[in-house]
Amino acid sequence: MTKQELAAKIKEKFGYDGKVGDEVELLVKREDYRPLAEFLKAEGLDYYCFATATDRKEKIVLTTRIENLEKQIAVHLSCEVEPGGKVRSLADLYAGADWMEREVFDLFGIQFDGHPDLKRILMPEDYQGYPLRKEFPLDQPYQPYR
Amino acid sequence: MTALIFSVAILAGVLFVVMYLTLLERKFAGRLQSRIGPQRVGWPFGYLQPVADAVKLLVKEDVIPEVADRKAFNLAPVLVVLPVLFVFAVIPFGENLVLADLNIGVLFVLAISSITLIGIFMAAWGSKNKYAVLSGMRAVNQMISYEVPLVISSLVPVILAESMNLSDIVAFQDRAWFVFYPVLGQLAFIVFMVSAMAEANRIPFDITEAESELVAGFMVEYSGMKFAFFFLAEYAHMLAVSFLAVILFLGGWQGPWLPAGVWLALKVFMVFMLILWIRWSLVRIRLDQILALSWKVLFPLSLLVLLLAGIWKMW
Amino acid sequence: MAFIKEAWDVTRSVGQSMGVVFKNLLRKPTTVSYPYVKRELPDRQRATFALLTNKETGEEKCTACLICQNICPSQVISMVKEQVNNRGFAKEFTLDLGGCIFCEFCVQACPQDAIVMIKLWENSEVDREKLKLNKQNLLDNQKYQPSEMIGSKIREMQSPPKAAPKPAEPAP
Amino acid sequence: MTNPTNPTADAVHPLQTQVELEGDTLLINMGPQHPSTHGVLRIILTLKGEEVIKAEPVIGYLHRGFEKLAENLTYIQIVPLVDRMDYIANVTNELAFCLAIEKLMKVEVPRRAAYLRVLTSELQRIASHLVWLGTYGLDLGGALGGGTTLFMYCFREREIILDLFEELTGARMMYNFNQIGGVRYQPPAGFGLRVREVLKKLDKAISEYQDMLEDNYVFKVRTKDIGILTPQLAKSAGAEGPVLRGSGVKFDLRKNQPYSGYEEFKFDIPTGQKGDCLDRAKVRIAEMKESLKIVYQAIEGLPEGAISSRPSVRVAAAVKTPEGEVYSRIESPRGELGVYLVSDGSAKPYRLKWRAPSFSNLSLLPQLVAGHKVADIMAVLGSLDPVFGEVDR
Repeated sequence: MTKQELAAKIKEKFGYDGKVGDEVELLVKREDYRPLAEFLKAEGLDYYCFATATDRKEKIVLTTRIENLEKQIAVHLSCEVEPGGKVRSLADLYAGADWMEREVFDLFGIQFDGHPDLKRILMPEDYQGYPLRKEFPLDQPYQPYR
Repeated sequence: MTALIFSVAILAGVLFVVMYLTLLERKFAGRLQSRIGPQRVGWPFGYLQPVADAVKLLVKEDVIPEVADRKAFNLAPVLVVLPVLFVFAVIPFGENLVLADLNIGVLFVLAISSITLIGIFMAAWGSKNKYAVLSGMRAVNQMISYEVPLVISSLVPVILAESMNLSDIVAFQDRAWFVFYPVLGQLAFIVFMVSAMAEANRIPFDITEAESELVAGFMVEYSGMKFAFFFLAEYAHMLAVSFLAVILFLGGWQGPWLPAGVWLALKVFMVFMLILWIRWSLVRIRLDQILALSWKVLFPLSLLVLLLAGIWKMW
Repeated sequence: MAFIKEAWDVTRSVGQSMGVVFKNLLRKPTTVSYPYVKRELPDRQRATFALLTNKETGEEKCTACLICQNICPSQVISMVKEQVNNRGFAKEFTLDLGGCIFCEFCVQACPQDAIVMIKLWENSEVDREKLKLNKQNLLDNQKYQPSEMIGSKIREMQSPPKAAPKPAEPAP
Repeated sequence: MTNPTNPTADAVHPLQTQVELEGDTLLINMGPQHPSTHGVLRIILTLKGEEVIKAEPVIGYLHRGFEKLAENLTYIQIVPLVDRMDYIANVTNELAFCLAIEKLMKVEVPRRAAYLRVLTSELQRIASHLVWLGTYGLDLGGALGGGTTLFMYCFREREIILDLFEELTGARMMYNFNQIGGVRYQPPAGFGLRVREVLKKLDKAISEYQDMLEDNYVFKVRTKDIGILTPQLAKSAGAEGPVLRGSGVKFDLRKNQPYSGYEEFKFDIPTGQKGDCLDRAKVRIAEMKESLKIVYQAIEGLPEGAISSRPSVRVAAAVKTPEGEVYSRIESPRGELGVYLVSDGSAKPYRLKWRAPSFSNLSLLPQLVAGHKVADIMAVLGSLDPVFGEVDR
């Protein structure tokens, strides 16, 4: 089973055509994010690499990379979420998702419902604001040390 | 009158020797680990290092945590140090060079040395610190379970020499040291050494003040003079153990060519270095493994050794 | 029987690790007593900085072209430029050693080879202000032995292959 | 328990209020300042006597906001910053970052630079595993005992490697050795001879550690069958590197997805069977031996020629990457170190995600430690070998 076959299977099952480069890149709607993840896990992609988000000003793109180590197949599953939106969590599918999604929540503010205990992981618990958002102000011009 | 002077001499001697034992250990450990060891104070060999340590500990502020139970907290170090010093009262340093020639010498030593356990637990419970309490529990577990093999294995010389008096035991060994008895001697010596090391909380049994888990065990809240007491107690306990090992198994001051005193010093030095050498080359084992070792291995072994001693005596 | 085997395994491994430790007892210790015995430094040592002066003409090499100020990742170099006859001079040149991450970009980027790293690494200070080396400190640092890596040497080392691949140093 | 001499003692101390001592469980706080948590990690432990019921690691004490910082620096200026992430294996961080940008810009790296990169990252792997071995001895043996002896030996060996790096780059830890398009320094004259000398010494030293540790009964008792990690849990948590290979999964980026000329080197991948601390330890020690082989092959076959395919950098914004996304990863001593780069065509990255292996390895700690004794927490934590510069970014 190679990348192309997987992309074809996803196309006829979900209707998204993934761009096959080094990895299969899929941009899906939010409600398909969870079913697709379950489908990929059934397909044998059991290695959870990482989850991160990119702030595209008006919406945040959440990207998760899931792989199968033996067959060298990797999928970049990304979906668009408006700032502060809610996404179904993958924490019960993959053990690694727990901390990664807490970090995305901590730095971007995306809510994950169904997550065991969603609280900040890197910043202090009572920190206001989400640092990695583009509009998060750098309070003064970048001076690391004076 | 002479007893008073003699006892003051012993006390001063022990304190002085213990101070320089710390230096010996740090230099020896340094060389084992291919580094030089303390040398900055007292330039070539760092011989002023113990003095520097003592002054530092004396000058340091003696902090008593507000939450602590003051009476237990203050009394604990005393209860840890004194028993160990009492042990030296009974040890014969020479032909009749002994402060108190008790005819129940071995029993006295074993009884006194188990009081340190009460002191340690008082320190742990008194400082009301979760780490200290955890380590206090461990200390109780370990020291009680190693008391039994220690007592039984130190009974062997008593049986062989038919007397509990330490000088008689040494006198009896002039022909052959107990350690050279065929199977009996070596086994008893090993059991005695292992359980004595566990008693003195030394690697690989130093589970009570395990830095990686419990920071500093029951000593965590102590500083200044009280901490110096614990430090002193540990080394004095090791010294007492090496003296005991020498007297019970290695024939005290008996020895062919050299004079008595030199033989005693040499043997104690060798046993002490053996303890250090083991300390700096082994990794610590877990509490449940320590207890398992004591009950499943050392205890049956010491019973076997007792049996052998009986047979040896009868035959 | 398993008990005997296990006991033998214990004694063998205890003896083995004590043997390894004893072997090291005989070897010479690797540590040296620092203040009296100094470690000799390799000739590319990256420690603190010095501003060089041209040996023949005796004036500073630095023409305040601000290249090093721009490339520095943590922006620790700041200078005031003044124009004297036809050449620029740095009236003030402060390098904040406290913020510097010793990445050697400034030495690599300086076209005049004016700034160089020197082999003095005992430059810890009690007061942070002294860490802000001003121009005079940097000029005084010239008395120390500079590191072999001056700007032009790094650039020549990194010249890409298409520029007449001249033979690099003899392979080791 | 009124205490006449100290009336305030029996007033409930604020510290004690949040202690739930219900029944026999004890809530203990193995705080950020703890001698053997490999950096700043706080574990909230619920103990039942010696038994650990629940361990909840709390991280973020060393969070320096690297990803926000990187969005304000140009690509060239990020390279020295990246050394500070996994401060025990520095050169592999730079390599991961430079490879990501070279992959995005399709820049070719001369063979000599590729070989030098392999040489330095393998030496760095040995140095990093030596630090792991030394601190693992400390975790098991305590600061005043056999553990320290092992620690001193490992650091004595590591000094020789650091001296090599100091000759090559001038710095001992923060090298700034790689740059986009190649490396920044040619090796000095006679560098190859000294590398071969160091390899011989290291080979002898590593076999000495194997006697002292691998089949040592006391070490085995502390690490056998402790913190068993099943391959399924390892994969689903995204663990990798020696932690993954310890559980028997044969996956090493240097073999499966070779980068920077690794396909030209002959070496094999050690894997464990059971996935307990002992297997992870054996895998790391065997990996050190393999790295020695790679370094030897790298120094033997070091090709001639230039070391960088781009002219030396003079201006901060010299490197501009085309629009697009890239994910490139390398095999750092702790596992798969990935750089997910989103660039908008300017000289500064739009979004840089640093996929740290220690972050995923550490997330396994609660599952591995539950049910073990207090002393085993240190054994398991040491076998996961987290570095907190990388976990907290």
